[in-house]
Parts: sequence; structure tokens; C-alpha cells
Amino acid sequence: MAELLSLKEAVARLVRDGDTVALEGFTHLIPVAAGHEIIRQRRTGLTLVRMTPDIVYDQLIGAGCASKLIFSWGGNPGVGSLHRFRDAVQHSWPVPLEIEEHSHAGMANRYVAGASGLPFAVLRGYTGTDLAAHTDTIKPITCPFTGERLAAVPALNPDVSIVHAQRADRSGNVQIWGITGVQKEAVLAAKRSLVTVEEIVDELEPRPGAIVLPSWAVTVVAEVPGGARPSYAAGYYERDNDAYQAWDAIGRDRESFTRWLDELTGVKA
Amino acid sequence: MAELLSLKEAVARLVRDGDTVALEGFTHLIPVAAGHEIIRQRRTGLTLVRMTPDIVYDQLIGAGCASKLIFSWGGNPGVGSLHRFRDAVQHSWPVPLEIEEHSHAGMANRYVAGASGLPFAVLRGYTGTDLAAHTDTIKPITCPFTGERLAAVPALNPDVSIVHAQRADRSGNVQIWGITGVQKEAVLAAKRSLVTVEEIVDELEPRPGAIVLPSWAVTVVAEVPGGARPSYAAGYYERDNDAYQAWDAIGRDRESFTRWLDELTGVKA
Amino acid sequence: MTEYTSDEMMSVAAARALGDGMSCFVGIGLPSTAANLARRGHAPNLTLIYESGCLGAKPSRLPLSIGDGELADTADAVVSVPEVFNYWLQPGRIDVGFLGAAQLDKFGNINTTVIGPDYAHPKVRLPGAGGAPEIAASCREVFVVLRQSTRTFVEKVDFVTSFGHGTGKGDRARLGLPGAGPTLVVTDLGLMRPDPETAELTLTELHPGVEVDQVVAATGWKLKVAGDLGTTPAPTEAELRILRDLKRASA
Amino acid sequence: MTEYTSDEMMSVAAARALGDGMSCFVGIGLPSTAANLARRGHAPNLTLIYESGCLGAKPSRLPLSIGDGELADTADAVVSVPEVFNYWLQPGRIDVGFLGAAQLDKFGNINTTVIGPDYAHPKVRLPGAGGAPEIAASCREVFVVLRQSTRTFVEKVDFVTSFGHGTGKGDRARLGLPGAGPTLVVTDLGLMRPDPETAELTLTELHPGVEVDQVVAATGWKLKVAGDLGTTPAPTEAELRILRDLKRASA
Repeated sequence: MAELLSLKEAVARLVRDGDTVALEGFTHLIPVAAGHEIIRQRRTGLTLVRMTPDIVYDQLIGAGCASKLIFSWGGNPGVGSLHRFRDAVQHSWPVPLEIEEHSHAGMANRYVAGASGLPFAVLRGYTGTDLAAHTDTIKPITCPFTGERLAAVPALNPDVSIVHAQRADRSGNVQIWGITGVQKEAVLAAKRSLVTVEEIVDELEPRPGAIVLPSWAVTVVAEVPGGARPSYAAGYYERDNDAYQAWDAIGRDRESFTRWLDELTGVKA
Repeated sequence: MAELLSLKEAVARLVRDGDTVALEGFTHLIPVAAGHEIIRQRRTGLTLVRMTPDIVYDQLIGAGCASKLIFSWGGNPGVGSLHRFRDAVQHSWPVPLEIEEHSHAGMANRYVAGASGLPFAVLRGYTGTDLAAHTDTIKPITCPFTGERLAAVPALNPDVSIVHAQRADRSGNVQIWGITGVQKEAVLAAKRSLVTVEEIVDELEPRPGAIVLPSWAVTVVAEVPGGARPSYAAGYYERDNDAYQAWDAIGRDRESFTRWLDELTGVKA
Repeated sequence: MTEYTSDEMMSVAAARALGDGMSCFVGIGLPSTAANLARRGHAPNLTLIYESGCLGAKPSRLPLSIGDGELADTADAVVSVPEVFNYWLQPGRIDVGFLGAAQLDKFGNINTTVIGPDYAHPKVRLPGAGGAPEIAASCREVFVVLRQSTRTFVEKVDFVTSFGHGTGKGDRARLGLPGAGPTLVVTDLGLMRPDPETAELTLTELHPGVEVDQVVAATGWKLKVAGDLGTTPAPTEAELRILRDLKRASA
Repeated sequence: MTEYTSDEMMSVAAARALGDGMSCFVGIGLPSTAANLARRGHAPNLTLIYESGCLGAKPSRLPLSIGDGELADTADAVVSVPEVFNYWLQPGRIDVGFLGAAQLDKFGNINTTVIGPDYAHPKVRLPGAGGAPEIAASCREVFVVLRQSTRTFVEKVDFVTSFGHGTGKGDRARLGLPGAGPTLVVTDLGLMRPDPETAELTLTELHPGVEVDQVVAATGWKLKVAGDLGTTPAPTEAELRILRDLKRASA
């Protein structure tokens, strides 16, 4: 059964230096507040996993929390590049960042394998591309029935997966609706999981398009209203497109980023 | 886009002698009326596929429509055996029935592979059992990353899959709720598909727990109110448990079955 | 004290094996009766998982099939059949797999496929595997419940539908099976558990009023009896009331 | 006649390539603009599929991201991300994959990963693959839309993120790729199509007012020009109105 904790306690309890950590949420319901709490608690050496690293990953990388990134598309959606990510890859600032790069289909299937207790997944993927040449996590596999060659990718089983959802009940059952992305798989693939939610309610009213993660499949639930801002939470608030635009200028140089970071972590200039 | 046809036209159009045909529905929403129409149209030599062949498959087998059955559990749920199935397996009556036997996990994954355009699926399954010794559709496969041995099963891609659903709209978009079983996978794995529905409505109201099969993924929709009886259709009618009980006596001997069959097909005694 | 049948004793004993807060993958029939009895009694936080995709079902009566509407209506979540097997069963998340059997052998292997030595020409064709092979493989442990007779309790099953302990201790580990396999067999006569050294099913408890000879006579192999043979407590009034209410509601 | 920009011409030309009743896997940015313009105009029954899991989205404005709330709210079905790739894209159900590119080479190979010869020390780190490699592999055909310059249209991409025609005709078949690959490239200057014999991208149509020399100069390889070079019809009033309404609604 999931425990109900504050975000601070939850991150302190679940996320350790050197962990493999996945924060998922496909444009919708990105667990930004949890990412900020990881920065505040100054975790280091993390292997960060995420299909679509966007500004909260740019922040985690710029803050020096990560030593490796496993991903399939890194950008500021609708705006442009992630400058902290680029700076880390191109200039090792503030620390070197190793990367392991996949396609969305590959990443999604790696989570599926992880959630399914399988060591690998099979897909029609990567054929003819240069991706396989730069990672040892894409290998060929032959169908034992047809002889056809396909791609195999290893399961992702993060130490901790963190997602944001609309609601949980007091027993820790979690309800998510709208675009649910790969969140169920990320939670089920992980050794430990944290779900931040907009609110904790007495009862989860059934809703069209909603999925429920039963309490016994989740480690910790933390109530964090607005925890997905500046991304959005269907039924609660809209995406703050201006914040995504504004991040471009902040992330663009080390100085303005450091000012932002000091403000987040409460360091006086 | 799905075409809207009568059940009779739909079966005439889609189901051919010798086809591999899957009727799915896990206790709930079993497409019984469509099965009866296949009997009426006297199809023969079918390879019938179904995770849980129950009384409608007993009827199809007793009527001589099938030459092979691919399945994982054949019984009259809550009642006992399928006597026509047993008679076909043990005494080749009315025609011999070849069987290809799997577990539920294997069958479900075979549909998943079929729906995914993959030639096979991987699972932790069958280990230590005698199932693999009696079929060539279970083979070992080795994880290219860990060296672990797992089971591979080939994709199921029926010529026709038939399912029953609660509703479709006039464009042929299909809505299913309650226990949805393996119906989505069965439809997506098939070359052609038929969905019988309780009713055709102007608009599909979103409903908790409902899935939608878009019209362009379905070949034919036929309005068949009560088309799942004696199984049930959540929101429409309950399971007719008495009919399942009554089938035991009818199916038990060839004579009473033949009377039932003559009645269904309109043959005078 | 209220009278009770040996079937009622069996269901009550099976129910007691399920601890509160556990998750249980429930086969239909006797296992479902026991699991629902437990949930309505001493284990209100028992999570019932049915292979139809119902996670956390809370039926008010005994389901007649694995896919009764009430299972879906009362579940915490209803997922597809592939999902219940792949995401929920396969990774070993579930504490107990609760199974029935047509034949069970002395190492807890289960047969629900064919009776007779020839698969192609069986004496009796049974329903087949269903979810059982992977339930038996992947749950942390497996409980089996069935009525005891020399027909059902055999030296060696005609067909291994679901793997128990194979030919003895160590076979599961050699095959890489993650779960502990059958740790408890509940019958209308008593309880059996695998011997810690050999994994052979051994009589560890008798139901009240049952004699050892009776159990030995109803077993198709030379049944071993534990040195410290216990006796199952008789069903309590409360247990019988709940069981009978459940049965009545389902009639 | 209404004035229009070369970007507007590009979007209109790209939109026209989508037939009514088709299904289209839509990349964000220019492809999404074109696909939405088509659906609001000549192809009302165009099915838009976004990798966020939205099948049959009908947005009233141009989405800013692949996962805008309006895409889900207006979709026929919203499925998980694994499902959209495995059940919907991978089996080859989708008619057209509509992609953008940072670099495109003369055989329609796409780079969105790194600029520069050294992957480990790139000149510019780009966002990466996203859904594109499998979109390019599995859709029945692929359309690419991007602005034309010697920076974007190169002899050979620095990194093959998404496979087009490889090193020429026959490469896709040799690799067992099911779809036809890039059959159309739409730019702000004209249209290119793979030569039927060699699969080399060849200029087949100029947008109104554009000269061949201009296109050749904006291309990083020695661009071939079709013998029967056509001219794209200018955007109609209706096309421009819909496009501008969409843009305005999204501002």
C-alpha cells in the first residue's frame, strides 16, 4: 500500500545519489515540482531517464544532478533547444553527461519490458539508422518462427520512477486521465515509485479515459497542487506556454541559469 | 472506414471456408449471434481461435464448422465440460478436430504480437509444463542482453476476428466498456474484422472504462441487439446463467445437439 | 456448535491461509470461494485479482465466472487481459496464486489438461491450462484447493499443466521459476505442505474428526505424515455465516 | 489575389498532398500545420495521429506540443504511448508519416540528432529521434516538410536518425522496411520526389515565382530537375484564410 508523505519526505526517502530515476509525463502531467525537490536536495550522479527530457531535465542537468541521460527526444517543445543539456553534452558543464539515445518506440518498449518483468523487448525499430552504432542497448534478434530479424532493447527498471497525476484517494489509489503517456509502465517498471497528485480525495469518481494505479503498485503518494506546472494537468490547469518561452532565455547562459538555480535552492547571491 | 452491414451480409462477406476465425470476448460480450450465423451459413474447415472456447464454440464444433481449434481453456464456465468439444477431440465427431493448445498468457501475447505487426511475442511462460512438447508454436528464445531463456510464441493474425461491443456510431467507431478482454488485440491482429453491437447511436458519449476502436481499424459493423446472449453486455443485459446450465444437457449427446442444430438452421425434423 | 460440511471446512481452511493486505490471483470455483470468504472475514484488505482483468474486485456474492460483471463493477481497475498477465502477474507482484486442479501429484504439479497417458487420444479431455501455468510460475507462492481422492491425488500427473515442484526440491530453482511454488494444499480432509527437504507434499494438519488413515486412503501415493501433525480449528460461527451468506447471494 | 509568404506556400503545398480519408502520423511544427490545414480544408476526413497517443485528433488551433490538451479532448481515442507505437504505427496501418528535419540528404535520409561528424563531440546537439525513425520505417509513405537551404539540404546527413532511401533505390527493400519511405519533400521553394530509377530527390515542381537556379543554389548537392518540371498552383483565398485562422487561434 502506498504511503502518503510530503514531497520533501518522499524525495528524501526514495531518491538516492547515483540512482536511476525516471520522471515521466508526455507533455501533460510532467512532475516538475518533484524534479525541483531533487535539485533542492542536491542529489548527484543520477542516471536520468525520460522519453522527452524538457525544461525540468534541463534544470536537473544544469544543476549537476545527472551524470547520464537515457532519452529519445530532448528539447523545449514548441520553443527550441535545451541549452543546459547542450552545454553538458558539448562542454561537460557543470559536469560531464553521458548519453544513451533511443527512439520513442524503443524507449516505450523498454518501459513495457520493465513493467512486464521481462529482460528485453522486441520491436521493428532503428533499421538503417545510426542509433544502434552508438549504444550497446540495441541488438538484433531473430524470430524463432520466421527467421525475420528485429531489434531488441533491454528493459528499463529505474530505481525510482516519479509521475504526476490528478488524484489519489486516502488509500493511495491513483487516478490519471487525459494523455497518460508511458506513466503506468514507468511506475510498474520501477523498484520504487512516487506519484505527486493535484489533490487527495475521499473517493475516486470514475471518469472517461481515466486509468487507476492501485495503491499496492505505488510506493509513495504526495499531494502537490500545481506539481506539474508549467506543464498542464487536464481538469486543473493549462500549459503555461510563456514559461516555456521564458526558459529559453534563462537556460541560454550559465549566469542567468545560476541565478535561477540560486533562487530555487534559496541561496543568497 | 467500417461499413455498416446486416449480420447475414457481414458473415457472408467476411468469413470464408477454411479461414482462421477468432471470436473473442472474455465471459463478457461473447459474439454468440455471429457464431450462430457462421453455423447457419454452413462454413467448414475453419481454424477457430479463442482463449476461452465456451458454448458457442461447442456449437460451432458440433456443427462441423471447425477442423482446428487454437485455445487455452475450453469449458462451460461454472458448469463443466464442453461435450461437443470432447466428442470431437476424443471421437472425431462430426469431423476430426485438431487442437493447438496454449496458456492464457501465451494466447494473449500471441494476439498482442499480431496486433503489433510482430512475428512473435516473448513471455515468461510454459516453463516446466508439458504444453511445449505438444505444439510447435512454443519455442525457447534467449535474451540478447542477459542470456536468460524465455518462451517465444508466434503472432496470431486471424483472417477474421469477430467481437461484440455495446455501441458504434454511424461512422463505425466502436465503444466497449466493462471487461474488455483481448478484443482490441483480436481486432487489430486480424486481416478483416466484424464488430456486432447492441446499438448504433448518433454519438458515442464518453464513459468511464470505455475504449474506442476507431472506424478505420474495423472492417464491418453490424447492429445485433442481444448479440452476446447468453453471455452479458454491461449496461444492456445480464448473463443468462440458466442457459449455460441448460446447454450441458443439450450438448451432452449427439441426438439432442442435432435437434438444437436443426432448430437453429431451420431444418425440419 | 454449528454443524458444517467437509466442503465448508475446506473453504474456511483455505480462506484462513490468506493474510490481510495480501494480493491474490484467484482461480474460479473453490479458490474464488475461499478468497472471497477471506476478504469478507479476517482479511478485508485482501486484493483479489481475476484473469479477466479485474484488479481489486470486491464482489458481494461468489462470481460464477472469471468475468462476472460484478467483478468489473467493484474493481479498483479493470485492465485488458494481456495487461493482467504481462504487467501484473508476470513480474511477480502478486503474493498468492490460488488454484484448483483436476489432478495433483505428490510434488504439487497440477493437471487440468487430459486424463490418460496419451495426449492425442485422452481418456478425458479437460478444459486445459487457462491462466494457471503462469500463475503457478510467477506468484510469490501458490495455494491449491481441491477435494481429496485417489482419483485427484496421484503419484504423477498424466500431464503437467502447471509446474509445482517438478520431481522434487530444487527443480524450480533449476528452471529459473521465480515464485516458491505450491506451499499449501487444502482439501476437505486436511492440509498438506511440501517437505522442506524433499518438496514432497506431506500431511501437516487434519480437519477435526478426520483420521490419518482416511487421508492416506484418499491419496494415490504413499502419503507422508508430519511428525507434529496438527488439527485445523473447526469453522467458527462467524466464518460459517459469511460463507453461507456468500453462497446464498450467489444462488 | 492575396499576398502570401513562402512559408504559407510551403504549408499549403504540404497540406494538398494529404488526401481525404487518409490517416496521417503527424510530427509537431510544420507537419502539424500542414495536416491541420488539410483537415480544415479539402480533407475533412483526414485522421490525425499524434505520438502522445491521440488517435483522430481534431484540434481547432495548431497544437504547440505533441501532447496539447486539445488533442486529447477532440480525439476519437486516447491510448498510451506504447500502444500508439506498437498497435497503431508498427503494423503499417498508417498511410502517411509527416515529418520535419534538421538535415535532409539527397536520398531522403533525415538527421535530427547531431550536426558534425563526431557523435561524441557534436558541433550542435539536436533534440534526437523522437518517434521519427519508426514513423519513417512503418508508414505506407513519408512526406517531409522543411525550409530549403544548403544548411538543411546536404549531400549526406551527418547522422541517419530516420532512414529514407539510404544510398539509393532498393536499400529499403534490402533492409526489409515495409513502407515506401519519403515520396515527397515540400519546401518553401518547391517539391521534390525520389527519382523512380535512383531514388535521388529530384525537383519536380516550383512554387510560383521561384526560379530553378534559386532551388539549386539552396541545395547542398547537385540537384537534378525533372524534365517535366511543374509549377505549384498558388494558395487559394480559402486555403490562406483557413491557414491564417488556424495560426491566429494558436497565437
